[in-house]
Amino acid sequence: MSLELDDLYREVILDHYRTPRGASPLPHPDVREEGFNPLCGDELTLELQVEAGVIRDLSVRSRGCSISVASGSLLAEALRGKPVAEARRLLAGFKAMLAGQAPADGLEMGDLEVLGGVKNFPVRIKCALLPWTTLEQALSRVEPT
Amino acid sequence: MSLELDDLYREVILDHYRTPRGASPLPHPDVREEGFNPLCGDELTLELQVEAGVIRDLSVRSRGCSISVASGSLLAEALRGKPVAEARRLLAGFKAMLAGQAPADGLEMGDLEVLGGVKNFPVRIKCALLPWTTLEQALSRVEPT
Amino acid sequence: MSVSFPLPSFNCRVDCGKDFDAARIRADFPVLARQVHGRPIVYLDNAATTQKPRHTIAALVEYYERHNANVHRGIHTLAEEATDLYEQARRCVAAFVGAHRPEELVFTRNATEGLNLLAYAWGRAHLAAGDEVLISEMEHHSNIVPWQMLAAERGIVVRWAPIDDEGRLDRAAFRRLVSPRTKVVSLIHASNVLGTINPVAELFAEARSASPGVLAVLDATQTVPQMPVRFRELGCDAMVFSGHKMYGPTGIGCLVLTEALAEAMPPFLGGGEMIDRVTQDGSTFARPPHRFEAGTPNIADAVALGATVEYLDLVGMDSVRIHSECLAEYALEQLARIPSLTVYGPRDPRERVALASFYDRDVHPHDLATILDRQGVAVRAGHHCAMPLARRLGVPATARASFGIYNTRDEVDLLVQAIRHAREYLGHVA
Amino acid sequence: MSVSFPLPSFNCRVDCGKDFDAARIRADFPVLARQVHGRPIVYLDNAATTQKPRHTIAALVEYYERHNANVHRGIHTLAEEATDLYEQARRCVAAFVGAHRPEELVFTRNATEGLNLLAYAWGRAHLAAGDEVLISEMEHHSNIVPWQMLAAERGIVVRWAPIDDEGRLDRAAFRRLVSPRTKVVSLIHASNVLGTINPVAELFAEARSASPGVLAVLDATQTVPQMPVRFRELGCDAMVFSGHKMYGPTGIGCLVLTEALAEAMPPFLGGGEMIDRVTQDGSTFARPPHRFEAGTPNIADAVALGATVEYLDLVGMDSVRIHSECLAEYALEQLARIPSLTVYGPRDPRERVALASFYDRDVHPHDLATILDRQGVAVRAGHHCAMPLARRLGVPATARASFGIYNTRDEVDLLVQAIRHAREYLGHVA
Ligand SMILES: Cc1ncc(COP(=O)(O)O)c(C=O)c1O
Ligand SMILES: Cc1ncc(COP(=O)(O)O)c(C=O)c1O
Repeated sequence: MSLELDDLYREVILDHYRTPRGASPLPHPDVREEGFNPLCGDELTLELQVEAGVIRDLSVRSRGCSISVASGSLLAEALRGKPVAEARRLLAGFKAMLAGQAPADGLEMGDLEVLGGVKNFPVRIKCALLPWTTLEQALSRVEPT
Repeated sequence: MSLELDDLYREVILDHYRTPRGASPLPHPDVREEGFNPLCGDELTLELQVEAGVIRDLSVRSRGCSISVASGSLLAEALRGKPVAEARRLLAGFKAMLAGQAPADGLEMGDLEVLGGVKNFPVRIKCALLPWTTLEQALSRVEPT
Repeated sequence: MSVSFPLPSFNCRVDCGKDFDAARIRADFPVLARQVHGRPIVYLDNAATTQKPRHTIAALVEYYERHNANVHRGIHTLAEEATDLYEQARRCVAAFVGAHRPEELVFTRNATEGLNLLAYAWGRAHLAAGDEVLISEMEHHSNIVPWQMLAAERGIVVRWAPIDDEGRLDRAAFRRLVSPRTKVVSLIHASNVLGTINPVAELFAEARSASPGVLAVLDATQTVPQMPVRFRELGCDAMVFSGHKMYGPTGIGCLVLTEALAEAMPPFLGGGEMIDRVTQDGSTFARPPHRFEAGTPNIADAVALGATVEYLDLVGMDSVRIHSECLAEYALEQLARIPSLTVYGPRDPRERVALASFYDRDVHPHDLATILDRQGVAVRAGHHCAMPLARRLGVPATARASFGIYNTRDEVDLLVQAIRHAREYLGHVA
Repeated sequence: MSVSFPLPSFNCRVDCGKDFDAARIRADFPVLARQVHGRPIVYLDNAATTQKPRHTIAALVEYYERHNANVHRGIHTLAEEATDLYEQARRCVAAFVGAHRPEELVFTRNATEGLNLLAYAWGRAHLAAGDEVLISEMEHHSNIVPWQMLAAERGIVVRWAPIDDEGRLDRAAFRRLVSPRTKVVSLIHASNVLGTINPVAELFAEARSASPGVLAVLDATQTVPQMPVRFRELGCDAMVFSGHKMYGPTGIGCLVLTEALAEAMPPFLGGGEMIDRVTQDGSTFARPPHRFEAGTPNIADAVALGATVEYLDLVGMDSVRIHSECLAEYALEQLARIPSLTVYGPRDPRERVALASFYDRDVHPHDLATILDRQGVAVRAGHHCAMPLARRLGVPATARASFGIYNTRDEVDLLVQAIRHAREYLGHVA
């Protein structure tokens, strides 16, 4: 099996796929957003609970491939407890990473970097992006920019 | 100029083109039919006066190319005074000639044979046929088969 | 004038135990020489689009290098040649699918345009609020969305004939659904997901006896490349298919119509070629098929589709069908050996075209497709433009291996091996 | 992935006195090596369809021999390559005609389909009885019949802006015709019969000031192959043209739309590729441009059109325009020397594309075309799909010589010589 494939299917990704984090519904979400990729059928439900500009809790429930599920799980892990502004920075950074661009100065992607290999699989980029574009929709409803 | 072209533009044809026969309107036509070739814009008006199964008089007024004008003129000349049944035989014979088929046994095409060369110019066959298909329409109105 | 395309001169040895001289056929398809990720390509995405034999490609080149001109109105030599080639292609393709007359065949861009043409031109002229269009749960989006759009505009009702758990149309339910309100019954001949070949002649007959004036429409996109299809024997008024799925070029498809239907149908697109006379006060229209071919047609691809069916005729559609049944049988057998897979559709290969959609309990179809691709194996993953069917099957997506005349049993083995590799790679028992 | 097509590497020497290195350009067009009736072909039917450079043909062959697959939904390598090539072609062609973004370009079959798409999708959503569509007396049938069909269905009114005796649009009459009732103004950029280039940016501005919400549509079919055309500088909302008239393949055309218009427009054809989600209860649609591209697109020909505009970019559309003006000027000059000819359209070559329609007092256009063909000269005779214009000119048909980038002044001489021969042959003074 080629090395590149290992770039895509990192052990961390497979682990998040098998046991997604943050996948339980929230009791009192402030916003619920459905994400859908018409090209392949991947779907997810993202819920946010936001207080005073901070994402208190969130949930991502995916029905999709390993990449979209892992991406949702990593998103949930990365953003819990983070200020909305920080979430927006990570969102921009994530998109830049998959477009093969340099991240904004000083931005730390942390665990999200394991999804960097997806950029070499153009048809799978949408899978990795789906939770993030859904988040973008959700944030624009909670707190319009 | 190639020989074949001379096959198309026989002297008789050019003569009929320059001075079409039977081109004056009839005072009391029994039927008037308009012919039109949408591919090229050729038009003609055909009038018949039919008595007791015989074409007493007819008129063909063409606005078109040499081939359609000459064909109309030759038609007028050939059918004046002929029984409708004979006109139908000539019509069938004319179509057969342009399709490169043998005429029905014993059918004499007379002067109409000068138009036989048109069969080597497929895109011009419609020009030669226009007066005849218009005649067909007209006959079907005078005397339905 | 007639142009001859170089044609192969082999006799197909059709024998279920052997591979239908696939080596010879493979040599006709240049793309099969390609490598993907360092492996020879195993192209199993034929239901999406097939590869093209060199005869088809050569016909395109010959057309453009020797005969190109606009058709129908030209007096000069090239225009005459182009017109002859175009109308000759119409005759070839019409004969190939069993139309009575060449005039019954309208060239479209693809199957989708053919169905839309019917929904727009016939539908808007003949359907009114409350009229019913009956389709099945296994339709492709192209046989769903045009009717839904008409429903939204005109208040007609789209009814869905359900399928049973084996992926066959539910005959009893179908019979209950047809009634005098049914004005259109539009059915897929073979499902591009299940592989099921529907008994359409019987279904159309049933529909007609319940509703004598019903318009019977057949989406033969998946059957024309896999078996002999005879328009006049299937009991339909109209039939559509796509050139690119039958080894022909992209951009050309066909709508076959009975003369009676064609005459009763107003035009769809307006413009050049389809008119009789145009004045400032209004226009009159040409007779079929030209009435339905507005503007400059896709001349080159029509000509190349003609060359393609000449090629298929030579291979022999009866042989193609045997080959397709054999591959279907072998693929079903081999895939069944992977216990984690659910394979959809009827078990009997005689009821199927040569494709298999499946779902692996452990490996999502997209992951499977990506990992297979790295081994040179091209399969499709997704809803295959049949979302209502995916919902019926209860899965968001499936993986699909679909076979063409150049595929072999060896390639089925490679597929199965690749699936096992993929499972292993992702940490599951192969 | 990017595929490179072999491209020529000459510098065009543009100079009105010379022939724009036509010899080099001619070598790129295989069909020009043909003989017709024993004579080298003099192809002067470019307004009907142009010939194709080997770059275009090579792009087709390369696509089918190396990259063919269905687009947009595939995960495997070929599907990814085909999608990239297709979307890359969209970017090339969009840039070539001055669209702001690739998404502004929708691939259609031809110009005719683009105009019908607007009349069906936009027209049926936004026009009501009494609304007016303003077109001109010099429109091609493709910009007449779709609006007439809509008029018959919806009671909108088609208004005709007249032309003057020199074959220019009558500006004063146009101004009188635009009013707040004018909901669409749809104009030909250059007439395929008169050659006249209309001052469309000014005309659209006038229409917009009389009717602020007017939809401005441009039929740029005859200008895109002859001069630089910049969508965003012409003041229109939508623009159509055909690939086959700009040295590209048959079966592919373009509809360019502003983002605002595209967003405001419901879909036209329904099926695969253009949907977002399909359920039994209804469907939602994709964003432009895919919303307007139902079914498998004409992938190969789109890719080849991309290669064609790369070729044209290399030749340079500024040079092409100079060449076209020079040929127009020379042809007008030379044809004027045959006293029996009436040549239509404005005298000034700067107001024209490179074509000339004419009527010989003594020789009917069909006869002329037949006799010219025997000398290898291909011209068109007829109404050129502009019957209302033919009626305005008072002739049932005209003959038309239309020039492309490979035509030369020598060929104009051959044309004139051939017309003189024809006159002589039919017994008239040459
Ligand atoms: C000005 C103009 N518009 C539209 C068309 C129609 O083009 P197509 O037949 O490729 O749709 C033509 C072709 O003759 C034309 O010259
Ligand atoms: C059964 C069926 N019908 C229709 C279509 C639509 O074909 P096209 O996209 O060529 O219009 C397809 C293609 O996937 C199909 O499989």
